[in-house]
Formats: sequence, C-alpha cells, structure tokens
Amino acid sequence: MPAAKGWIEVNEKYCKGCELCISACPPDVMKLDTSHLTPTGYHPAHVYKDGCTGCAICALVCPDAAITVYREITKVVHATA
Amino acid sequence: MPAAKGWIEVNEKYCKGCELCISACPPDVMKLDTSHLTPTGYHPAHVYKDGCTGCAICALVCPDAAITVYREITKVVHATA
Amino acid sequence: MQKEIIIAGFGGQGVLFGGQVLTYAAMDAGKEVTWIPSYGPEMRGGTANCTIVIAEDEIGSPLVKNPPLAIALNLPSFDKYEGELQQGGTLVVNKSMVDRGPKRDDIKVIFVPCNEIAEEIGDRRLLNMVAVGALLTSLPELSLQDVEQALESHMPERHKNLLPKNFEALQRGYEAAKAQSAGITGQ
Amino acid sequence: MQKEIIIAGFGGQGVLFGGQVLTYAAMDAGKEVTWIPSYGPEMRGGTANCTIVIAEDEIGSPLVKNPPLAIALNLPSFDKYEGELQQGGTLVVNKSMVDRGPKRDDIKVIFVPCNEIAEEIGDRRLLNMVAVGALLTSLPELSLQDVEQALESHMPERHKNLLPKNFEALQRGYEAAKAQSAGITGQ
Amino acid sequence: MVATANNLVYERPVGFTDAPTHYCPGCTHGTAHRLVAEVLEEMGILDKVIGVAPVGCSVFAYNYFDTDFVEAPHGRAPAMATGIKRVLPDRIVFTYQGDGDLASIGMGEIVHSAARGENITVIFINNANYGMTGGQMAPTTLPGMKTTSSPNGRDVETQGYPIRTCELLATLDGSGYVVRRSLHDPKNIRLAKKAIRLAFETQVRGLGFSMVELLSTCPTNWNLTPVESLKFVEDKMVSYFPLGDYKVSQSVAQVKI
Amino acid sequence: MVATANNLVYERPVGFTDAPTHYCPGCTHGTAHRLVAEVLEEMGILDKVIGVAPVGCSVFAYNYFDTDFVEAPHGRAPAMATGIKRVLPDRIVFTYQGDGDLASIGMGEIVHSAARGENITVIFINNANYGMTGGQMAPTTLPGMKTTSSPNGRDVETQGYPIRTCELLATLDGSGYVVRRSLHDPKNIRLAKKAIRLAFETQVRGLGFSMVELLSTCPTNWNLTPVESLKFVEDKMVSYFPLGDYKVSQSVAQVKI
Amino acid sequence: MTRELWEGNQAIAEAAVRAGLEAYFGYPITPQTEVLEYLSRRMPELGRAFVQAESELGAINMVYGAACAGVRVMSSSSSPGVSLMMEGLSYIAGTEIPMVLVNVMRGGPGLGNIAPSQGDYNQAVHGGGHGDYPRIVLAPASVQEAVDLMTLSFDLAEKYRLITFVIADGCIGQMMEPINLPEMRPVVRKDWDWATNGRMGKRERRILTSIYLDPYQEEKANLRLLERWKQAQAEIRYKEYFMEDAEYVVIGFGTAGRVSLSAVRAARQRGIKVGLLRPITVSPFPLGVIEDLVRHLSGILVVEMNSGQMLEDVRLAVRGRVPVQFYGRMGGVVPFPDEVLDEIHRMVSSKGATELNPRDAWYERMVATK
Amino acid sequence: MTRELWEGNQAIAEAAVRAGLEAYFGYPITPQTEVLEYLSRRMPELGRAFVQAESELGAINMVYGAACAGVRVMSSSSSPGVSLMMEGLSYIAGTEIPMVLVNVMRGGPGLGNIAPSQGDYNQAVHGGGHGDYPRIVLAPASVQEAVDLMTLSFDLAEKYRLITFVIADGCIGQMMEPINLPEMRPVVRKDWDWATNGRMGKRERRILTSIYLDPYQEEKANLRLLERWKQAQAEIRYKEYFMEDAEYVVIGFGTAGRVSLSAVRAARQRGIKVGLLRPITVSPFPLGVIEDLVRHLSGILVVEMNSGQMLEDVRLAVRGRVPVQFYGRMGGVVPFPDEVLDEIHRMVSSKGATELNPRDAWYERMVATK
Ligand SMILES: Cc1ncc(C[n+]2csc(CCOP(=O)(O)OP(=O)(O)O)c2C)c(N)n1
Ligand SMILES: Cc1ncc(C[n+]2csc(CCOP(=O)(O)OP(=O)(O)O)c2C)c(N)n1
Ligand code: SF4
Ligand code: SF4
Ligand code: SF4
Ligand code: SF4
Repeated sequence: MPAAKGWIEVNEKYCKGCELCISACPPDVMKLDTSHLTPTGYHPAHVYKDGCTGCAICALVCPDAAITVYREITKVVHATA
Repeated sequence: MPAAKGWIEVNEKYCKGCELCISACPPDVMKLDTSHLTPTGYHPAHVYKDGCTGCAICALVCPDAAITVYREITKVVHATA
Repeated sequence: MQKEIIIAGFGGQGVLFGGQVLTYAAMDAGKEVTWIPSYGPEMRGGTANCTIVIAEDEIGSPLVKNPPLAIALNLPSFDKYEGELQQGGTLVVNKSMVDRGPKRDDIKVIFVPCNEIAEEIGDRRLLNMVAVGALLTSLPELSLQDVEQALESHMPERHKNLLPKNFEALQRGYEAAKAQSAGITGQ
Repeated sequence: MQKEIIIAGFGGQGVLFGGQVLTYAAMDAGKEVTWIPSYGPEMRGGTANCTIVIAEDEIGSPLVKNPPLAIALNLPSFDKYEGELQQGGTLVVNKSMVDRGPKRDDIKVIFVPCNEIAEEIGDRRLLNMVAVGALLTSLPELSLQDVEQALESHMPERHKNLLPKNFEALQRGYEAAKAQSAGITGQ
Repeated sequence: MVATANNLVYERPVGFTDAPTHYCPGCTHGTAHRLVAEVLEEMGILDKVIGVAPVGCSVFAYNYFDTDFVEAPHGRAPAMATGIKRVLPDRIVFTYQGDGDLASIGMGEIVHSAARGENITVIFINNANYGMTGGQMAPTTLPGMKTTSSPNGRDVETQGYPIRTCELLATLDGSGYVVRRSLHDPKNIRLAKKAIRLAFETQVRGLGFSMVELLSTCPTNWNLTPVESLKFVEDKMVSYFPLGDYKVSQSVAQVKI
Repeated sequence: MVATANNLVYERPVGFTDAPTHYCPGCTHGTAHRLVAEVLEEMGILDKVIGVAPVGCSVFAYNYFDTDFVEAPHGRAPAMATGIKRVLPDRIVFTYQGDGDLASIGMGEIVHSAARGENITVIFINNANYGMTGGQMAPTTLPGMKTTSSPNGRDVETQGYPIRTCELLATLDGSGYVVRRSLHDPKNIRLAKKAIRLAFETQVRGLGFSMVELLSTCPTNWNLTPVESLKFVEDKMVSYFPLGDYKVSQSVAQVKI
Repeated sequence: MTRELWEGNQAIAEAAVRAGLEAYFGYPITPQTEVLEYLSRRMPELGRAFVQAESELGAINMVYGAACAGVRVMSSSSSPGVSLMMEGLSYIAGTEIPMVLVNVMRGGPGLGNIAPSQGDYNQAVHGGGHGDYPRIVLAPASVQEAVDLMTLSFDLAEKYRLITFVIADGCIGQMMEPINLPEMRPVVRKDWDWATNGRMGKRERRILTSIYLDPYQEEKANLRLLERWKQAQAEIRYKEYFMEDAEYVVIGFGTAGRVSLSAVRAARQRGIKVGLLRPITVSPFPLGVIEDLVRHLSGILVVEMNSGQMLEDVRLAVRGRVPVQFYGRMGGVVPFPDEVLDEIHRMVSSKGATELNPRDAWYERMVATK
Repeated sequence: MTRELWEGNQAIAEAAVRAGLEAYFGYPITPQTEVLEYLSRRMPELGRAFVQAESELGAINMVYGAACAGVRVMSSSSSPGVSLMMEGLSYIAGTEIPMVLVNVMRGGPGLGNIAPSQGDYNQAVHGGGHGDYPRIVLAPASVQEAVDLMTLSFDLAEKYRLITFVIADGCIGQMMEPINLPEMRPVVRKDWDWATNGRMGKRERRILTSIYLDPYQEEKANLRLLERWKQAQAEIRYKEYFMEDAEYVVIGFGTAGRVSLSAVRAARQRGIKVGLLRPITVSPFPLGVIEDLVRHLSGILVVEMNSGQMLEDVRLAVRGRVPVQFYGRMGGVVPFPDEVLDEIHRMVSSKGATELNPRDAWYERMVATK
C-alpha cells in the first residue's frame, strides 16, 4: 500500500502528554510540543515533521482518544479494523 | 487368608439403625434387632447368625463408630489399613 | 373466653399436623386462632410441640406457660406437661408410650393407647388423630363434626382417600376418652 | 499566641513537604504544632494544600478558614487564598506562576519568582523552599536558623547532600521577600 | 505389636469424643468425622490440633473431636483458620465445611486461602445441598435435582451450573494437595482416609494448602434411605464430580507415609 | 461507504462522552474505555446498555460512557449486574472491574455469576495492583513485585501467589467466553477490541457469561513512564498471565462477526 | 371473604407477590427460609425474577441492581445474614432508591440460635450500615399485620425513596394464623425519572451512585435524605389498647407487644388501669404519641425481647417526666404473659418510680432471679 | 524524652506494635491505608503476623481466629469496610474474646468520600452487628491521644473480654503532630483460660463458639456480657476544658471536640462562660458526668460531624432538665471554629432554650443556610 499522506489533530482538551502515540508512531514524526501547556498543564503531542501516513496507530494507542486522523486516499481503513 | 472367626459389639449409645453396616457386611450376617429400641429410639444392628469373619467392613462404613470388631487370628489387620 | 392447647411428642408422631387440624377447625368455626410450633434445642429428631390458642377476639401471646389442655404423646412430654398444666386442666396421654400413672390429682389425666388404636385402624401414623379425638371430649368449643369438617375441607386432594381412617381415629380416640371419663379407665 | 499557615499549589510543587519543614521547625522550637494535608476532590493531580497551626498550648482545630499567613504557588491558589486570608495577613505568591497583581489592599502580598530562583539555584523542585524562606519574613515565631536546623536534623540521610541547596533556596526566598518589603518589589 | 488371640480389630477412635453425633441416621458426615479422628489419632497430633467448625449440619463438629475447636461464621472458616495458623504456626489447623459453606458464601475465603498457600487442611463435605436449613439448592446441586429451593429441579438456565470446587482450586499455585474422594463404599472410604492422611501430612510438612473434597450423603433431605443415598452418590454424583487428584504439588508428591 | 478525499480515518467514538478522563497520563484504563465505547457504538447498542462501575480508579467510569451507569460497592459489580439483567433481560449489562475489585474482595460474586452463566459481560482490568488506594498488592501482583503493602517485594511464602482469573473461571460450566488480552501495543489492542466485541456478541445472543481480562498499566504506582509501563506488561506480565482464550463455549465458537 | 390459614413467612412472601414484587434475591437462613423457598416456586411460575444468591452480600447487591432498574424488589434474611448486608444497605440508602428487606430476627449475638428475638432493633432503627441515613422500619405483631405491612412497605419505600425494613421474628414467621390476603396487584413498572433502565432512545443517560467526592455535595445528599425523612413522619402508625382511662401504659412492638396484650388484659381483669401502646412503625417512632401520653400517666413499662433498645427511644420522648420501667428477655427467650403481668404489678405498687436507670434496675432483677 | 512528628495512621500502627500487637489483618481503604502499609513492613521485620486479607470479611474473621488463639490482634478499616465486618464483630462479641478494631471514619453513606466524618457513631456505639452486645468505643482527638488509646484499647478489651473500637477520622488519621511514643512492650502471650491454642498435653480441650441453641443459655451469655459491661463503666474517660465557672457547655468528641475547643476559647475571649466536655470513651458514655453538669448549667450545645448521633445519648442524660442544642456537619465536612462560635452565641442569646427538638431545629437552620 503506497504511503499515503495523512495528518492528525490532537485535541488538547484530552491530551495528557503521555507519549504513547509518539513511541508508537511508525514514521516517528511525533513529539511533545514543549513550547506550551494544555489547559490541564501538560505538553501536548504533535506531528513535528513530514511523513505522517495517517495510519492511525497513534489514535489506536491513545488512552484518551485525543487524536483525530485523516488521510488522502481512496480506500478507507478503519483505525481498529 | 482363611476366613477367621470374628465377632462385633454394637454400642447402642451410638447406633442409629441406618443399616449401612448391614448392607456392607460381606457374609451378610447382620440385620436390625427389631425386638428392642436403643435409648434414642432406634432398632440397633446386630449379628443374627454365624459367619462373621471380623473383616471390620461394618465398622469401616459405620458413620457413628458404633461398632467394635474382634477376631481370633494371628495377624492384625487394621480396619482401614 | 380463650383456650390454649399444647400438643407434644417425638418428631415423627404427627404433633404439628394434629395441632393444625384443631386450628383449621377453630378457624372454620369463626374463631380467632394461632398455631405455633416449637422444636427442642435439637435441630432434628428430639421432641416437637405446638401451641394452639383459640379465642373470640384478638389473640395476645401465642405461647402459654400453663395451658388448660395438653396432649402428651410420649413420656418426656408427659413429664413436662403434667407439671405445667393449669389446675383443673385436662391432659391426654398416649398410654402406649408411657409406663407410669399421674402424679398430680388436681388435673384430669386421660390415658389413651394411641399407638395400639392407630395400628388397629391400620395406620400407625394416625396416633395423633386418636389423641386429638380424645382431647375433644374436654374442648366444648369444638365438636367432633367441626374437626371432621375441617379435615374434609383442608386435607389436600391427594390425601382425601385417607379421610375415612382419620375420622375413625378421631372417633375411637373420642370414645376411649369418654369411656375412661365414665370410669372405665384403661388403667 | 497561635499562628495558622496554609500552603497551596499544584500536586507536584512540594506543597506538603514545604509545610512539614515548618512543622518540624516549630516542634523543635518546643511549640505545639499540627500539619494537615488536604487534597482537592480530584484524587490525583489537581491542587494540594496543607494547613500548619503553631501554638504555645493544646491546639484546637487543625483547620482554619481565614489564615493570617499563606503561600500560593499557583494561580488558582492565589485566587482562593487572597480571598480567604485574614485582614492584615501576609500572602506569599509564586510570581512565576501568576500573571496578575493583588486585588486586596488590606493584606500584605509578597511576590517571589520561586520557579526562576529555584532554577537559578539549579533544582526547580526547590521552589517550595524559596517560598517558605519568603514566608519566614512574616513569621517571627520561627527564624531562618530554626528551619535550617529542622532540615538538617529531619532530612533523611540519603538526601543530606541536598541540604546546601535547600539552605540557599530558603535564603534567596527570604532575601527576595525582605527586598520587596523594603519596597524594591519585583513588580 | 505382638499378635494375640481375641484380637481387637477395630474400635471407636479416641480422637472421637464419646458424644453421640446429632447427625441423621446414615449421614456420612459421621463417616468423615470418624476418618479425621482416626487420622489425627494415628498421626499422634490430636494434642496440637485446632479445628474450625462451619455453619451447617456440622456446626457441632466441635463436640466430636478431642481437640480444641472454634466455630466460624458461615463460609469464613478458612479465614479463621488463617488467623489461628498465622499466630500458631506449629499447631495443626483444619476446617470442616459443607458445600454451601465453602462453595457458596465462602468462595472468596477458600479461593484466597488456597492462593495464599495457607498451611491449613480443609475437609470439604459435598452433599449436593444445604442440609441444615432443610435441603435448599447448593452450588453442588446436580442439574435437574429437586431441592426445597429448586422445587422443579435445578434449571441450569436460571439457577446455573454446579461448581466443581477441586478443579477450580487446582488452578491456584498455592494449592499443595487438592483431591476429591467419596464415602459411598468401603473401598472409597479407605481411599478417603488415605487422602485425609496425606492432606494433614502436607500441613505438617508446611507444603501449603490442602483440601479433601468428600462426596457425602444427606438421606434426610434427599428423601432416600441411607443405603439408597450411597447409591445416589455412586450413580449420580461421581459422574458429575469425578474422583481423583486435582493438584498434587511436586513436594507433596514426594511425601511418603 | 464511498471513499472521498480528506478522508476521516479515526475520531473519538461518540459512545465516549466528551469528559476528559481522570486517569493518570498513559494509563491504559483509558484505552480499555475507548475500546468498549467503540464496540458499543459499532454494535449500535449504546441505547440499551447499562454499565456497572466498580470501586477503584475506574469508579468514575460512569462519567465516560454515553450509557446508563450504576456504581457498585467494592467487588459487588457482578451481583448488581445480575440484579439488573434479571429484571431487564433485553438490555445489555456490563461490569468494568479492576483486579482488586474482581479478584480479591469480589471473588465470590464473579465466580458465582460465571457459574450461574449470567448473561452479562465483564471487562476485567488487570494492572497488578490496587491503583486507586495508592498501589497496594493485588491478587495479581507478580511474585517479588514491590508495592506499598509488599515493600520488600511480594513474598509468595507469606503473601501467596498471583491468581490467574481466566484459568479459574474457565473451570465453570456457566462461562461462555473467557479470554485474556493485553493493551501494550497496537496489535494487542486490536485483538483486545475483537475480544470485547465477541464478549458483547455473546451477551446479545444470550450465550452466557463473558469476560475479557485486559493486561493494563499503572504508571503512577509502578513508578514507570507510560512507555516503560507498556514494556513491563509485555516483558513481565504476559509471561505470568498468558494471553489467550480460556473458555469459548461451542455456541460462542459459532458466532460470526 | 373467607380467611385462610397461613404460616407467617409464606404469607409475607405471597403478600409481597401480590404487592407487585418483580424480583426477589435471597439466601437461606432459619427462621425465614420459607420466604425464599415459597418464592423459589412462586416467582418463576409468574415469570418474575428469583435468584438464590451465593450469599447475603450477593443478595443485597442484586437487590441494589434491580432497585436501580426501578422495579419492586426485596430480600429477606435473619440476623447474621442481615449483618452481612450493612454495606449494601448503606449504598442503597445513599443512592436514594427504594427497596424492602425483611429481617426475621433470631437470638444473638453471633450464630446464637433460631429462636424469636428483637435484638436487632438498634441495628435496624439506629446503627446498622456506615454513615447517616434514615430508614423506615415496620414491626408487625401478627401474620395479618405482616401481610398488610408488606404492601405498605413497598409503597412507602417508593414514596420516600428510603430503604424500608420489616422486622419480625421466628414467632411471627413460623406461626400460623387465619388471614385475608390482599388482591393480586398487577405489576406496573412505573417509569421513574431516576431509574437506570437504558436510554432506549427516549432520554439522556442516567447515573445512580452513592459517591460524592466533594463533602459539600455529600452533605447536600444527606440533607435530601433528612428532608424525605421529615416528610415520612406523616407515616407513623401504632395501635392502642385500653388507653381511654389508662393510668399506666405498657409499650412493646411486634411479638413483645402482643404478649403484653395478654398481660394487660389480665391486669385489667384485676382492675388495674393499664393500657398498651404497640408501635407499628418503630422508625419513624411515635414520639409525639408518647409526648401526649406523658401528660396523664403515672408510669410506663417498656417490654422487649432484647436488653432495652426501643427503651431509649421511649425515654427520649418521656425525658424524665414519667417513671419508665423496663422488662426484657434476651437471646431468643419469649416472655410469657404472666412475667409481664408481674412487671405491671411491680410498676403499679412502686407507683411507677424507680431509683435506678430502668435498664440497670432490670439487669439487677435479672441476675437476682436467673 | 524528645517528641517525634508522626502521621496519625502510622502513629496508631506503631503504638499498636509497641502495645504488643502480635497479628494484624486488614484490607486497604482510604483514609486508613497507611496503617496497613506501615504494618506490612513493621510486623514482618519483628517476626509478627501480617496478612493483607482478600476483603474486610476475610480480615475480621482472621482477627476472630487469632483472637481465639489468645493473642493481641487488631484490624483497621474505614466506614464501608467496617460495615462488612458487622457479622464477624457480632460473632466475636458473642464468643466473649478480646479484639481491637480501628475505624478511621469517612463521609457516607455508601461509597461517599474520603473526608473526615463521625457518621458511624451509632454503628459503633449502638447498632452495628445483630443481637445485643456491649462494646467499648474510644474516640481520640489528637495523634497523641490516639497513640495512648491504642495501648488502652488492648488492655480494656482483654480485661473485660469486650470488643473494642477506636473511632477516628481522616483528620486524625492523616494529620501530623509531635508525639511521645510509649516504650516497646515485650510481647507476652498471656495464658488465658479460654484460648483455643491446642491442648499441648497440658489440659482438656477447649471450644470457642457463639452458638447457644437453648435460648436460656443464650440469655445467660447475654447477661455475662452485661455484667462485664457494668464493670466497664469504671473506665469512663473524658476531658474537660474551662468548666470551673461554665454556665454553658459544648459537648463533642474526636475532631468535632477539638474544633469546638478553638470555638470555646474564642467565646471565652468574648467573656462567655462556656466550657467544653470532650468524651474520650463514647462507650461507656459519660452519662454520670452530664447528670452532674445539668445541675448548674443554662445550656448544652452538642457538636458532631454527623446528623446528631451522640446528641441522643446526651439528651438521655439530660432528660429535659437543661436545653440542648445541636450543630452538625455531614458527609465529610469539618466545621470551622467560627461556625461553632456562632452556635455558642445563638445558644447564649436564646438562653439555651429551643422550641423544637434540637435536631429538627438544626435541620431547619441547615436547609435555610445551605
Ligand atoms: C450468614 C449466614 N447465612 C445463612 C445462614 C443459614 N445457614 C446455616 S447452615 C446453612 C447451609 C449449610 O449447608 P452446607 O454448607 O452445605 O452444610 P450441610 O448442612 O449440608 O452439611 C445456611 C445457609 C447462616 N447461619 N449464616
Ligand atoms: C469495602 C471497601 N473496601 C476497600 C475500599 C477501598 N478501595 C477503593 S479502590 C480499592 C482497590 C482498587 O484496586 P483495583 O480493583 O485493582 O482497581 P484499580 O484502582 O487498580 O483500577 C480499594 C481497596 C472500598 N472503597 N470499599
Ligand atoms: S497518546 Fe494521546 S494522550 Fe498520550 S500523548 Fe499522544 S495524544 Fe496525548
Ligand atoms: S452402620 Fe453403625 S449406626 Fe448404622 S446401623 Fe450399623 S452400627 Fe448402627
Ligand atoms: S440433614 Fe443431611 S447432612 Fe444434615 S445431618 Fe441430616 S442427613 Fe446429614
Ligand atoms: S493510579 Fe494507576 S490505574 Fe489508576 S489511573 Fe493512575 S495509572 Fe491508572
């Protein structure tokens, strides 16, 4: 399957900066955004460089369902199918 | 082992006339003594004819440890050995 | 008026049912009535007894210490209730199971060989009915008919066939008691 | 005399230990003292605070509504205790975590950039000691020495190496507060 | 022992007090008691034993053994035994429990005693019903079996399935010796006694939790004669509750008696 | 579903309320919640569900699912679920319990719910300790593992052995579907979700008791980072608590999703 | 309508069924096992829920679940079993949902015996589970009254959302009396605005819990309970006998009350102006009634089958204005009428006065005689 | 001797150890878990028995077993956990053997919260388990007092063979105060003539049980308990503050008592002649002391962290001779001294009088203000 382009949104209402998504991200394009804090006082995760494939692994491992995942492809893969 | 002669004593303080010994007795020489009642109002078991081998099966099955078993032999077999 | 009756004996002697028959009869006769069983400290076997209270209005205590009426179906019960019976009361004793006469002379003791009579009728379990029949001679509040009627209407269908023998048992007990009161005592 | 102190902040800010240091100092100074923690409804994270009561004789309530002294290590605590502080009381505020000035003018508010100072010393966890040092300027009952002595004698062996930095933190906080009281405030 | 004439072959064990039991005629609770008394006597440990009686027909077990005894709340005997054993580790502590007591209300206590590997011995009487309270359904009541609380026969759909306690406890690492035996005939009674002996030996050697489940009768509530009751155990119960060793830890397997 | 550009691949399930959880960062309680919410949503049964929260860190589970919820006394969730299911047989009832709640104080209730074959689903979070009360030893604490009530590491001699709950419940005829899964990596999270789905399908079809045990983390009390915690599960827990299917009744085996 | 002869336990069970009982969860224990046994046949035949739980803990929490679902549910047990329900009862009370528990009390403490007792009065009325929670407690003195109170118990539990107990003893549970049973009420599932029975597309989700991490919220919940408790005062029930001209009064509930009735009758025959007050709701307790009595009485005798538990509630109402005496039997002993009669004589001859605390005075007499 | 700073829960644990505690069985629950955690390290290091039980039911029955063996044994828990121990406690009481239970009470009913509360007073003092049984209940108001009472609790439990509770709350359990710990007492296994610790060739077999099938025997057992209870009256303890010239008195135990102390001091500063009576043994309760007070007082204010439980015991002692008022906070709310001060003012200005029942009056004020 061709590495399709994808992107995610991390909802700072939920993110607790646990880094599980970061360690799980296959292309390794995520890290904590130490530049600011969430309302509950955590550094949120974010994609800091190109390469997100929209594989949704991050969302799959996120205990707080903080991540929404999109990608530009023609086939839908459900995150947890 | 030669069928040695044996005999038993049924302690009427304990016997409740449940008949378990009677049905277990190999030579089938026991029955309830309907001629009288124990202090607690049961017909006690007793050996009513010859043939007791002193095998102690009756004592083994007696829930109330009412039976004492003797026999004339030269080898001791413990009831539940 | 209020009458208390205690029926006592061994577990298997139909003590409780004997009392229930009287209770049904009293209820059908439109009276207030209570029936309460009590088992000895022993959980099984041992002695059982029940207390019946028959009255015209709301019944207080369902238990009494010194009843005017009692049935003793075995020796321990005879020993116990002969002592506790009210002065002038009546005690029906199952002669078949006791080997002594009365100690008190301020109560009326009626001896009835319940077991024998029951066995004559052909069902040793009926010894309780024999005793109840005997008691009725001293219980004006209830007639033999009341009790027979009660048996008739409350005995479960499957046992209805036993009615005739029950009636007979009641009758025989009643007569035995009458006879004895009439002086022809079984002693 | 009796003095009550409340120290409040986020879970991780060393609120409870900061209070315990004062408590040990008071105990060693032969005073009666109580220390009691309280965690917000939230079981974890959230705000934590503790109340210290220092007195000459038997202490009644270990909790107070309007303390004369308080330390607020974060904004929510500042908001809360600025409101509840006793008239004329003193509130030490961790300037590093608040972005506003005082609302009340009937209390003394001492702003100390605890985080910055602690980081300058080289251990951000020492921010609580900086604040405690500052508070001492308004707690005549306990001297800087008393508190240092308490740290010395009660800090577990394995942490003794941290003593110098703790002392420094106390000092710096004390001076920062003095300086400010002297008018050279950080605002 | 030198053999003489007129030899005594069997007499009532001294570990068994001279009080007649209150059990119904033919109830094998008595048999189980007798076997335990014989074992304790043969091992010469009567003196060190503290028994824990349950709530159930055997609530008065304390009257029948010539040892110290306590009486536990319904189902809690293993917890009480734990308390005793922990403060008197050199004493021999055993519980005697029915199936309602052990497998119903006492499930939590028995599982955790086994999981902890408590050095106690449990004599577990499985008579497929609640005897003392008048024959209600127990966790061990067979499917379809009529009891006073399953008047139309146990309906597994609504009343569930019987619990096989040995199999369940065998899954626990703390279990040292967990076996099922039966009291329905001489041969099985002999095997039962051997197992009881091994269970106590397990405790004496500190090899962990030991339990002997004994298939037992309740003639009164089964409405069968004592003899018919033994047949019921043999024909109906043994098939549902297979006899055998469910857990014999390696160290226990070494034990030679 | 027709594919379009800018396609949404994953978003927070609607069954999950919009309340942020109170769980510590990286605690996989959240993951378990999310999977349950996804399954209930996918099965379209949110509307019929009544959840039973335990006492434990997940005591507030009722805040996070868009379904009716009740909160049970410590360990009694299966009994409450039984009460609800028996009077509302057409509703879907599940409990969510920790290992202290289910395997320690609640052992009696879980065993008997399974034995009865109650048509309920149990989500069982095994995090090897008592999280909420500050990390005391649980029945699932590994041998040698340090907790606040086994400060020198769990000593199996005095504190007993961990309980393998699935293995234990699998011995009961009433169990329809009893499996163990883990939440330590994407693959296992997918398998966990499948199992949760099958567990609820078991209930929907009335095939008896279903339970999914999930190996989970407690970074806070383990004193590990969330990432290290996943590693601990993978390296230490999985070997003691093997993943797999411990009971899949014939009828459940037929179920096709 | 013809009367039928029923055993108390079975009558209680059938009365509950006719009151619309939808679910029963229990565990066998003498002397109430007949309730469970009766319902094990009756409930299934009506297609209603019956489960013999693994324990009383299981039973009370099954009740908790079914109560959350909004149905009429009950359990029954006897003293030791009820003690095991204390945590669950506190939870149910804290969740503010209705349920009924029948306690057929037996001799205690501990395993004790199966004889009639009133030793659990304090547990039922005052202490019991942890925390503050009011409860309604009904105490029947006859099989008919027990039958009537079963219907009432469900109605009150639902009306006030307070947990409700019916406390009896083996005497009432195992006695047979002629009774009139109520008509069978149809089972109507009220659609409570609090029941957690699934959204079913009709509403927002609901939560039932007893947790309030914020003490101020918990205090509010406590106040809600007290408010309903205040309203429940309207439900006070009691029965008076021979009170018109009474100068002395005997106060007793349940079996002790009916035993006292015999004694009071006997005393009346001897010309003693004594009456009987038999509380039927022991919680809420008829304090007001006693307040009024106090004005024109010379003495009160409290009779119980315990060591003097309701006695203290009576004394709180009397507050020293009238001498109060006590007679109790414990551990499963049921007093005979003549014992109570003796006490009435003692009270009258002593003009009701007693130097000591009535409990201490009673204790002295007990050790002297027993 | 130098004072050490200890947290209440840990101090309680260490004090028990020094009092010769030989075995501890417990289950974690906030806010007393530190007792268990502390002992999980301390007991094994001393070679004494420690078991984290599977539940509070397990714990109390392990305690029961160890108590039968005749050793000093205790458990500790908090409200919901204590409710689960009610059956076991009744058995232990009925078996007439000593044991100590610490209840660090929390807000309830139900799961409630972990904040300080006194909601279990009635459970501890009056109701609780089934059947009649007296118990000794000690209520410390400070860490030092808690420490001192631990030793006393074991001594009393053994002296009277009555079960003994120490009731505290999260405030005392989690507060730190400087204390003096008692010397370590050597563990002496007294050779009780009742302990079931094996015949060991020395004696006849012994049986410990709470069953008395014959009600008359059970009644005798109940009377034995009452006899020891009578003797235990000698152990009543309380502390008085500012009582010499007091015209009004505040009565409160534990935390409510020490909070009241602050209020009483403040009132004194305002010239109000008010004192404080702080019961230390709430069971046996200092009734006699209050009897005496009543003679020369104008009003009593009872302060509790519940809806008025000890209040009724005070009222039983007062019996209407002096106006009694009540102030309580519930569900884990700890009153501040100024709240109590306001109540003192109210009492004084109203000359102590209150038209309503003090509880009703308090309730009205609560709903009005809260
Ligand atoms: C807490 C509690 N619940 C219930 C009872 C009533 N009860 C006494 S014995 C018993 C069951 C006994 O059955 P089992 O354990 O199988 O022993 P068996 O009588 O069959 O030998 C019950 C439920 C009790 N005493 N205590
Ligand atoms: C009867 C009772 N006992 C003890 C407690 C205290 N308590 C609350 S949560 C908990 C253990 C929770 O551990 P677990 O079930 O493993 O869930 P986790 O917090 O680890 O998710 C305990 C013991 C309680 N609330 N009620
Ligand atoms: S896994 Fe979720 S909570 Fe954790 S850092 Fe990533 S987005 Fe944030
Ligand atoms: S087995 Fe024992 S009790 Fe039964 S009849 Fe024979 S001797 Fe009597
Ligand atoms: S009831 Fe059953 S178990 Fe109990 S003694 Fe009788 S036969 Fe044995
Ligand atoms: S304490 Fe442990 S289990 Fe509880 S929320 Fe935190 S990490 Fe999760």
